[in-house]
Amino acid sequence: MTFEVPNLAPALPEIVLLTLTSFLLIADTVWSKRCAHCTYWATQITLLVVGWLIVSSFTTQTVVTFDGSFVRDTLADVLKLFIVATSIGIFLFSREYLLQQRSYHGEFFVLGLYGVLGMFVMVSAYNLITLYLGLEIMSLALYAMIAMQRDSQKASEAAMKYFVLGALATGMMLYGMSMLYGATGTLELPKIAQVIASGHADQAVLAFSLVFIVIGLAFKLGAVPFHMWVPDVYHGAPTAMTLYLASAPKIAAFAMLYRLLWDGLQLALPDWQGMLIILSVLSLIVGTVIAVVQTNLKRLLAYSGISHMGFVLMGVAAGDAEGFAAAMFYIIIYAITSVAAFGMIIALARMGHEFDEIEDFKGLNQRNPWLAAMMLFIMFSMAGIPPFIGFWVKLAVIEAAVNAGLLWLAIVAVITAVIGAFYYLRVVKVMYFDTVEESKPAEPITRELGFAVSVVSGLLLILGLFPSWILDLCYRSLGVTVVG
Amino acid sequence: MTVGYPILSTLIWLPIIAGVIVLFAGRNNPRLAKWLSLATVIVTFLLSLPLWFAFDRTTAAMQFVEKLDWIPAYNIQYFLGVDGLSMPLVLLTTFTQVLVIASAWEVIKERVEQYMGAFLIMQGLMTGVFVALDAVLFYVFWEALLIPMFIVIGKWGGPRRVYATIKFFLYTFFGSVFMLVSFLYMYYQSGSFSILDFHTLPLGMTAQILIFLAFLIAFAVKIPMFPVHTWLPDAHVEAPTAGSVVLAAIMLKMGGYGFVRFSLPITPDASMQLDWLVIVLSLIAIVYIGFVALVQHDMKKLVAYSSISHMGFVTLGMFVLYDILQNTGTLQGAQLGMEGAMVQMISHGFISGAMFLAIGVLYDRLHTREISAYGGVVNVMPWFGFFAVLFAMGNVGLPGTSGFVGEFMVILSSFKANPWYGILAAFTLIIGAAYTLWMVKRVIFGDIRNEAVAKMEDLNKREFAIMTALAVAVIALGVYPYPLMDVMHASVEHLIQQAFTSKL
Amino acid sequence: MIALSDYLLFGAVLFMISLAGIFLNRKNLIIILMCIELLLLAVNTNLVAFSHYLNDVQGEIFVFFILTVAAAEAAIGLAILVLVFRHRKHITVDDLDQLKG
Amino acid sequence: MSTLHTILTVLLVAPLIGSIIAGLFGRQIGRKGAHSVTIAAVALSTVLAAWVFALFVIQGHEPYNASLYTWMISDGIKFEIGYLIDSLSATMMLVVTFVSLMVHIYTIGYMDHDADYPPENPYYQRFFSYISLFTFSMLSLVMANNFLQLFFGWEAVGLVSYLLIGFYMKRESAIQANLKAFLVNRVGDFGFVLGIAIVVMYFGTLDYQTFFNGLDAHKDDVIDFGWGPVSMITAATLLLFVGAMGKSAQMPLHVWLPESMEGPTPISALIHAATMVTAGIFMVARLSPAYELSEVALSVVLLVGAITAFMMGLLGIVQNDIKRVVAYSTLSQLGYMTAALGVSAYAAGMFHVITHAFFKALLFLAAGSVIIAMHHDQDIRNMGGLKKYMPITYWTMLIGSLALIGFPGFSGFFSKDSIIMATEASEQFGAGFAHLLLVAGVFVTAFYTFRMFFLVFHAPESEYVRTHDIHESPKVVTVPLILLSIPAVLVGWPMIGPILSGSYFADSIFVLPEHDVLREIYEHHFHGALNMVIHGLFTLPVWLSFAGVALAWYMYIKNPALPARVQQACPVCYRILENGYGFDRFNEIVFVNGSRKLGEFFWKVIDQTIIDGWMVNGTANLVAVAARNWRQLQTGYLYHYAFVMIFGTLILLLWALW
Repeated sequence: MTFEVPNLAPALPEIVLLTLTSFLLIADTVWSKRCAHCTYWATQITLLVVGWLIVSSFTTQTVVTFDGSFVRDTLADVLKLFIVATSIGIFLFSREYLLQQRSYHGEFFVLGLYGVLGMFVMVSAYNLITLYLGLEIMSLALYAMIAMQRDSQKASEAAMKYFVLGALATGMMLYGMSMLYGATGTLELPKIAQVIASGHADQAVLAFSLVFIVIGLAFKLGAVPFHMWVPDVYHGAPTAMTLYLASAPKIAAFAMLYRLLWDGLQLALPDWQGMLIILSVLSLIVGTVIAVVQTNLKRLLAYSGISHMGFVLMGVAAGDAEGFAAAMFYIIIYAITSVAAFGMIIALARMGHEFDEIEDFKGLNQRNPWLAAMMLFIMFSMAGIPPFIGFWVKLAVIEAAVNAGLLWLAIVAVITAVIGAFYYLRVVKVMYFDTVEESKPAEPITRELGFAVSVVSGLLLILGLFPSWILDLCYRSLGVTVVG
Repeated sequence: MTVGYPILSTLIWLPIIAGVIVLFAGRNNPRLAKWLSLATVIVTFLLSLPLWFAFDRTTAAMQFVEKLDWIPAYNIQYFLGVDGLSMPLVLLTTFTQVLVIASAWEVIKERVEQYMGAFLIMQGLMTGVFVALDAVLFYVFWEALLIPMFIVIGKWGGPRRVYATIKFFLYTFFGSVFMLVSFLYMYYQSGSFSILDFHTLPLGMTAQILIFLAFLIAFAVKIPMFPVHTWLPDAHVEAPTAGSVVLAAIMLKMGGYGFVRFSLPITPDASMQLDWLVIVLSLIAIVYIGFVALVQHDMKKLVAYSSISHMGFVTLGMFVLYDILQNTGTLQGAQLGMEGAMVQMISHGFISGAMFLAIGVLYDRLHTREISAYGGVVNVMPWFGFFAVLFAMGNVGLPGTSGFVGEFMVILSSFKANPWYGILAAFTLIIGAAYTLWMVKRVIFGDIRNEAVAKMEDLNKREFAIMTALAVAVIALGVYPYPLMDVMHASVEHLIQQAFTSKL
Repeated sequence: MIALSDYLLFGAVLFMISLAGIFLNRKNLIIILMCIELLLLAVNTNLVAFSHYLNDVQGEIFVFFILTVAAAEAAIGLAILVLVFRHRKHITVDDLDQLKG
Repeated sequence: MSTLHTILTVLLVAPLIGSIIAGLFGRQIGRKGAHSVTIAAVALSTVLAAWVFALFVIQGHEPYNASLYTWMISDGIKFEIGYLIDSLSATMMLVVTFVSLMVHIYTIGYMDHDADYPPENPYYQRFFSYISLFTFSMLSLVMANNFLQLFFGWEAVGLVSYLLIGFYMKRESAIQANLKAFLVNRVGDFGFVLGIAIVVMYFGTLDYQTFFNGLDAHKDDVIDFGWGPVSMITAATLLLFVGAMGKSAQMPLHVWLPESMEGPTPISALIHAATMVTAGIFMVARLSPAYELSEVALSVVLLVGAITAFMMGLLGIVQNDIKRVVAYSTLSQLGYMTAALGVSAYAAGMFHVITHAFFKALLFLAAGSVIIAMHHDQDIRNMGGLKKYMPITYWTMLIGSLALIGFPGFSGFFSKDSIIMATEASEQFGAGFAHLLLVAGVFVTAFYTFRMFFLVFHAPESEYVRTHDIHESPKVVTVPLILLSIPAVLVGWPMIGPILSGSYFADSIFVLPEHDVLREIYEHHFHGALNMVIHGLFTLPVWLSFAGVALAWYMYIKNPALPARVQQACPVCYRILENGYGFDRFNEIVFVNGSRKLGEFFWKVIDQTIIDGWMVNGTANLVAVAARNWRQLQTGYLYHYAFVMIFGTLILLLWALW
């Protein structure tokens, strides 16, 4: 028996990322004394390099390597690019935050990079094992990062909750995977698909396994009733972490969703579609309604995030490529919007003052009309009011649902959208209509931070005016032909 | 039909861009903000005039069309154009905006640049609503409009402004989402979002009825019709003068426009089936709301309710055509009603705008809108009294003012549909006069009520100019509506014929 | 000869026990961590059983990975546990209720 | 555009221009400027009107029907502004312009100084602007060749009347009165518009001529209001008549006219006696071809007129305000005219309109002159013995009164007598009853007229008169009086013949042969005006009027204590008359308060409680409550979270494995 080297080319970005990150891990311990910010800059550079690698070798056909356990296709590249992009933003804001809170550690970035690596693996996983590994690499990094702010009791509680529930969910998913393995006799997603197609799979076991797999996905996305961790973790974790948690991993989670349910279990559609519809409706309603009475912005965003996941699931539940494309479009935009929203919170936060209560935004328009306007963008985009991009993503998923004949689901969705508008309006109301007696001085925010926030929030408007290219990207990466 | 420049895009984007510039440039420099805004609206108005002169009155086809691909994935286009139904409304918008900007001159003290900017942006969006021929584009303008209005009412409004503005926003948003869903459904059917394609898209009865109802909710909220009208009084009362003017003069018209652009042509069979619903609600609006208006203590509320009642004529005029055919066996009269409705919209734009501006004039002096706080105003403000009575007469629908034209036509045609429609509609002659002139009596006439009133000064030059402009418009349209009609004929005939071509 | 179903049953039982352990126990966080390990063991049992009866090696490979990861997971879990303990000198599940609503 | 057309246009527009100048630039041009420009304009119109009159009535030029401009076209229906000039409109034009001119001149004196306004206030210019505007509106009404323009003028005169009744806008009573006047008229217009709607519905036109031509084709059409078919013509004519009732103050829509006396006296003369209030009569006469086709409509018109004539006359007896006495006499005279229309004696009705215009304007202006002399005190009980202080006013007033009571030879005699004869001769349903009322009315008229006359001029001088210096009014006041008293006496003589024979309005009024009572009278009873006067002396009406005068003399000069005793004898009847049969109270309670209550109910209960409270805010609260409860599920306890997850798992399992 001979040992032939697998084709490493497709996995180049991951390999580079891994090496650089591991190097940084060591380097940081050395640097942390002398040049505190080296790690940060190194991190950003790493991401840029990886991003460049992906762009330079951007592929349009599917390449499989490592004995079919790793795939590289357009979808993978696109998602990875967006993960990189969001991560850059994430780290930018995180750094400011950590500096503010006097809890700056190089490890944060290193762990962050490992998280990104995990996401990459998830995105490219073509085999249950790789999928699981990617998931764990990411999750373990996240657990650690949440807990990193050692002096915060909230953070530790959040970390613990996230860890326990996360492990539980992973366990269930694994259980499902084991069943799936039993039902189909293979761990490779394409093979699974073939087996199901050939009809040799045990239907009962398959359905049984599906439940647990869907649960795992639902947990990562934070869909009701597997959402319980979301508000507490978003709320408890340091804002930088919330920012991380709410953006990039969602994209990875979508990738996992796609790989499992489409690449692997497409033919089991009738089995999972119903479940996703249930989850979608529950998430839409519960998330929206509970958000109405929240007073803490991070918590509010957590609940609104849950209802956003309801929209994503609605797109997926449509059960066709367009649906997935719409869902992908939605989740990418959601990630960007989250960066903007939490970035805004970070931008306004002070040492010892998180600025995460809605009340904190009182009269922001008096003190800093520019930032107020940006926040307005974010809020209306989340509410799905045109011309902001938030409208187009909702349009896309609802269109998918209508196409799939799920008219009633679409109607539920739009009604929740209306209810949801209320709490976004509340934030705007607080910023614009409430006036603070002692007019506090304008928030002294650093130039680059203000710039960053403006760029991301401005993006919401720009994309809203020209949503086409990103939409086409999603369509193309899922092999949907663009009409017209 | 074309002119030297892409006129419709200009009318949309010029104000919006200018608005953004004002937001930046006007910071800490209110003077600049004001003058910039005024210049913008005047220029925009001048630029909009070619619409009237270069307009081809002989065709119902869309004119000044602009078409670009926007979102190929969904075949959404940047598709603009006007016909006889929308063109007058565009001009109404550009015209009203000039007065609106002028009306805020000394009144608004805080954050002038945001105020002006908001109104400029609003202007662009409102124009967009009237000229968009792509359903999604239309929806984008329609919804985006809520944002600046939300800010305007909430920021510069009265004591209960927050409640009012959120109510306004959610009410309208709730109405429109169903419209969006039906758009998507029709896209699913036709593979296009072009409104013109929707017009020719065959639809089953059930589908039509559902779509019709979705549209009804959207437009009924906007116009507004009983029983979804309750946001309007609150919004009007709390909004600053200019806000009320825009709301009454232009935004309400979007609802009426929606009926003729969407409901009737897209779901003709459902309209024929459910016209009774609209008619009944319209008649309720005319009579019931009239009584409600009678007992208001707040001038703005009174005018707001009277607006609802006048909008009742619009919806009535638009939907009597089926009953006319049923009752008389001919279409003779349908056009009368439809054009009456259109004229009523334009005229109401002038009159309600004028009424709100007049109330604003009083409010600026006494800072109350309570009728009881006034009395004998004419003794200290003769010119104001003159205009106020004139516009009141317009509101009453006195022949010779624009208010008469639409009401008269609608009454005539609705009578054809069913004498009782006519009788109930004509009831407005009495009730309308009652609430309007009773207010005039209590506010304008009588002996000077208190020192505060005694101290009030008559119109200044700016206010005088605004009032004169509106007065001229009201009388001109009342004495010689021919040109306006002339513009509409072709499109209205086309619309009626669309409304009678079954899609089953 | 033990049938596949027996292993599966056994796995299922372990699974149930661990779940029960997670939500019945209100005292000690450690127990929760143990339950999670148990959960993974249940999964491993399944995988091994399947791979044996399917004559397919992938299952066992998967098990190795799971075991490894489980170790790492346990490490992090304990670290967080320590952190929690540092804050509130005990590790009662009942008291982790600062974040709610 | 023919010269005639031009002349008509000038005639019509001149007053408008005068009005605009006086109104908008009043301060700049000052009083003199204001009255000269308006008077000039009206004078011009009067001259032209006279020319037109000569052309159409004397030379019998055939009717001129042309359009000025197209107001709009919709649905193939032409809405136009135009002229239909024939003997009817020509006559009205002359009457209107002439009286208006008189009033303009008179106003210079009457409005000279005013208790309500400081001299610097341009009320004076405003007033002239209004009356000129009125002249314009009235002209456009009578010259109209279609319903639209008719309605234009109809509403325009209403507007001016509204403005003028409320001219003293500081007086609560005045602005109350004008609001009431406008609303009551609107009730009329309500019917009027619906009438027009029927016309448009069935004839597809607003043009008189086309309408008349279509009548034959449509005369058997029916319209269904839900209680089965009714004759379309009847419905239309009745609805139109409702409009007439509003303008011409027929019961029960008469309530606004007495209060309209709040306006300055010249207005009462011009608008509320001579011209505007006769618009209704004019309209019916103009539409005679339609009314002829509906017996029902005619009977209704007849009865309404007759009842108004009698009952309003009675009310005149108890009035003490000099203007109100005249006002009620106006109401009663309008009743006579309407009754005339009811028996198809349109010509007679119009005839009375004309004579009445002159003598009633005369009476009002005379009354105004008295009021000036009394320093704007209008209570006849404070007067008395004014005869020697103001001879001109006395004599002119006497002429007016005689004309009013129909003293043989005076203009009023001819018109009123022909009306009474017509009712006598007619076989119209209710004609007999109407005849009775009208004859009785003559007595009443005579009584209240001379009651006023005696109290003002002959009764012993009151405290007030003795203590103040009373003197004759200036020339600008007396000249119009004199000028008006001439037609008030003479106008009957030349006209009566042609009127009865039907030759006068031949081209403009259509009467079915079987209805044509006037012709019948003409053929069987009429032998020239003089003969009519002599014959009149031996007829009941004239004697009744004498009796009325005599009784008035007895009660207020010979035996002044008597009235009080009568009053004690029957306090009830007195109170009924005092309260004008309680119409006002009824309206106040039922309509005014009723609609306010209704409004309150709609607003507070339906709008605010049900729609806003329950539906709108209710939904919002529902969501909030749900939210508050559901967030309780987020307990913060790990094991609850785990439990929820596991529970969810079970649900999904059940769903999947079902």
